[in-house]
Amino acid sequence: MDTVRSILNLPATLDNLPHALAFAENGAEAAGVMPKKMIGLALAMEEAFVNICTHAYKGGSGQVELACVTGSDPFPRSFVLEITDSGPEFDLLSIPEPDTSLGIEEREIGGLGVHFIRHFTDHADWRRENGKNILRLILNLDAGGSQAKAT
Amino acid sequence: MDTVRSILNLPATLDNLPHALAFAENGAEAAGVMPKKMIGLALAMEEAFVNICTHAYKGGSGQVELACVTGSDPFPRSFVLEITDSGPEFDLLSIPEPDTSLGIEEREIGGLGVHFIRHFTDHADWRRENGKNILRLILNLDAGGSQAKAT
Amino acid sequence: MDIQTQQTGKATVVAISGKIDAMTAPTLESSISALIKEGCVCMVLDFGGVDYISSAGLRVILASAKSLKSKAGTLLLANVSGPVKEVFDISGFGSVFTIYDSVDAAVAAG
Amino acid sequence: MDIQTQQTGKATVVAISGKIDAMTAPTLESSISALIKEGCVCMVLDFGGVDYISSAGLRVILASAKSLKSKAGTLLLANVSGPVKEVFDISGFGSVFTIYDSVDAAVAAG
Ligand SMILES: Nc1ncnc2c1ncn2[C@@H]1O[C@H](COP(=O)(O)OP(=O)(O)O)[C@@H](O)[C@H]1O
Ligand SMILES: Nc1ncnc2c1ncn2[C@@H]1O[C@H](COP(=O)(O)OP(=O)(O)O)[C@@H](O)[C@H]1O
Repeated sequence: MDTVRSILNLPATLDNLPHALAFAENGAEAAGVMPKKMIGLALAMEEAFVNICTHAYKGGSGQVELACVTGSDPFPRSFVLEITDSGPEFDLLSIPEPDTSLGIEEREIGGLGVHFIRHFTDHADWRRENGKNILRLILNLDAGGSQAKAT
Repeated sequence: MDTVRSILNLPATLDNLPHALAFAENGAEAAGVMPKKMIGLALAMEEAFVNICTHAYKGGSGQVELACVTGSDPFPRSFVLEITDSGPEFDLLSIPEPDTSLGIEEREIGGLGVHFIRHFTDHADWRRENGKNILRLILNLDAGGSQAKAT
Repeated sequence: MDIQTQQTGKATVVAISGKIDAMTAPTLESSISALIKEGCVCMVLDFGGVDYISSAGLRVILASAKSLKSKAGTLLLANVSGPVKEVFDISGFGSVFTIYDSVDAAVAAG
Repeated sequence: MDIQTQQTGKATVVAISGKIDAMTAPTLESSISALIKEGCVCMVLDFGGVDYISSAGLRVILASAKSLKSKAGTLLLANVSGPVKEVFDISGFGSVFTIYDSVDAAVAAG
């Protein structure tokens, strides 16, 4: 199977969120991601994107790069969304899950981003490479499969 | 003025045309290109994009990259759409204008692409760099200005 | 996102439609803050028209609930279904808020 | 792009709407070819609903006109305005085709 790769690279600003979402959704649709998984992809990607806009380039500006990839190892039967920033080393996935059982008073406002990323993807991972943070959100293309989760 | 740069890199296939158009239109809108120039931008960009899909990667597949750039030298007051392919050296702008005065019988079917690119941009240029063809379509942002055309 | 406000008895019903994301959440936040500032203490958020809500939206709801609670007021949620319900569920909002099947039920409870 | 076909006397009126670009032009081409194959010799293309046409679309029109001419038929164009008119003008289509202000005028001339 051929690897298909589309890349969108834009300034990491909140007003680019709709364009980033449209790009990810188009890529996922072309790859054959099931419609019912689309909203989860959008939610996971919004959280990652917004974190970069808000935290990655403190006091400055920078770019965020999205790559829609299909047919690539080690996930040939998955849709992979890679989200790359050039900010300081930071692994969003290292943040502990929020306690979602607390009442209004005790609840932290925020901290749900990572939780959404974990919940709405079949697999997610992070690596630091060439001075960049690369977060991968992976959705399986097989109807009932959980192949990516197993790796 | 800061340079703002957004890049979309995708497989050079006709079915990516709507995504490419949406990207260019979003970029132009954000840059402040006047609405009445939008359709001309779409026409010029469609011609360049389709040529790459059809001619640049004979018998194979390849990528096409679009960059929306504003605030860059030597066109700080213009919106620049850069269209890059990795096919053989080819300057679309070297093709002569079609003879648009001929009757039905004599008319070549085709050859209008370059004409549209010239007509609907304020300026267009081409260069070969690092084994790539880079076509720039330039639209002025100033209402009545023709600053880019003058250079 | 679109926001429509209506007074029903002592309750202020805020009908939201469209997407509540990081781009639109600040608009919702300022609309709700303005209502609280004007003296609203019983607010019903109608999610019937909402098809997307991200954590930025949840944050606004949580902040609004805290703000109302500090004024002895109350925030009620109605018509939460589909993807919005899933987001509420995985965020534990189901246990923090009572969710009503209709605006009328929420108003009656408020 | 959407295509609606209707027979008016001896003329076949093809009402096109939406965008005629490199993606959609092949659909238009095969619709027109099919009509010509079915024996249509007087065809009116109604551009009233078209807001965009690129060279891929012009190519289809030119090819259709040639194909009809070779069968002693004729292609008439109606309701060309706005951006579509500009594209026709700069392509010299204004001198190749007579463009009618309405479908009725085109049918009457056909
Ligand atoms: N790209 C990033 N670079 C540095 N720090 C980050 C980045 N993304 C998130 N963080 C940190 O992780 C924390 C938790 O992120 P998140 O779960 O999305 O919640 P929130 O952004 O709502 O606080 C943030 O408050 C921030 O301190
Ligand atoms: N990217 C390209 N690489 C190589 N040749 C090209 C490329 N783009 C266009 N050409 C050549 O230039 C010719 C004219 O292009 P164009 O004016 O767009 O008309 P058309 O594509 O309709 O023939 C094409 O027929 C093709 O031979």
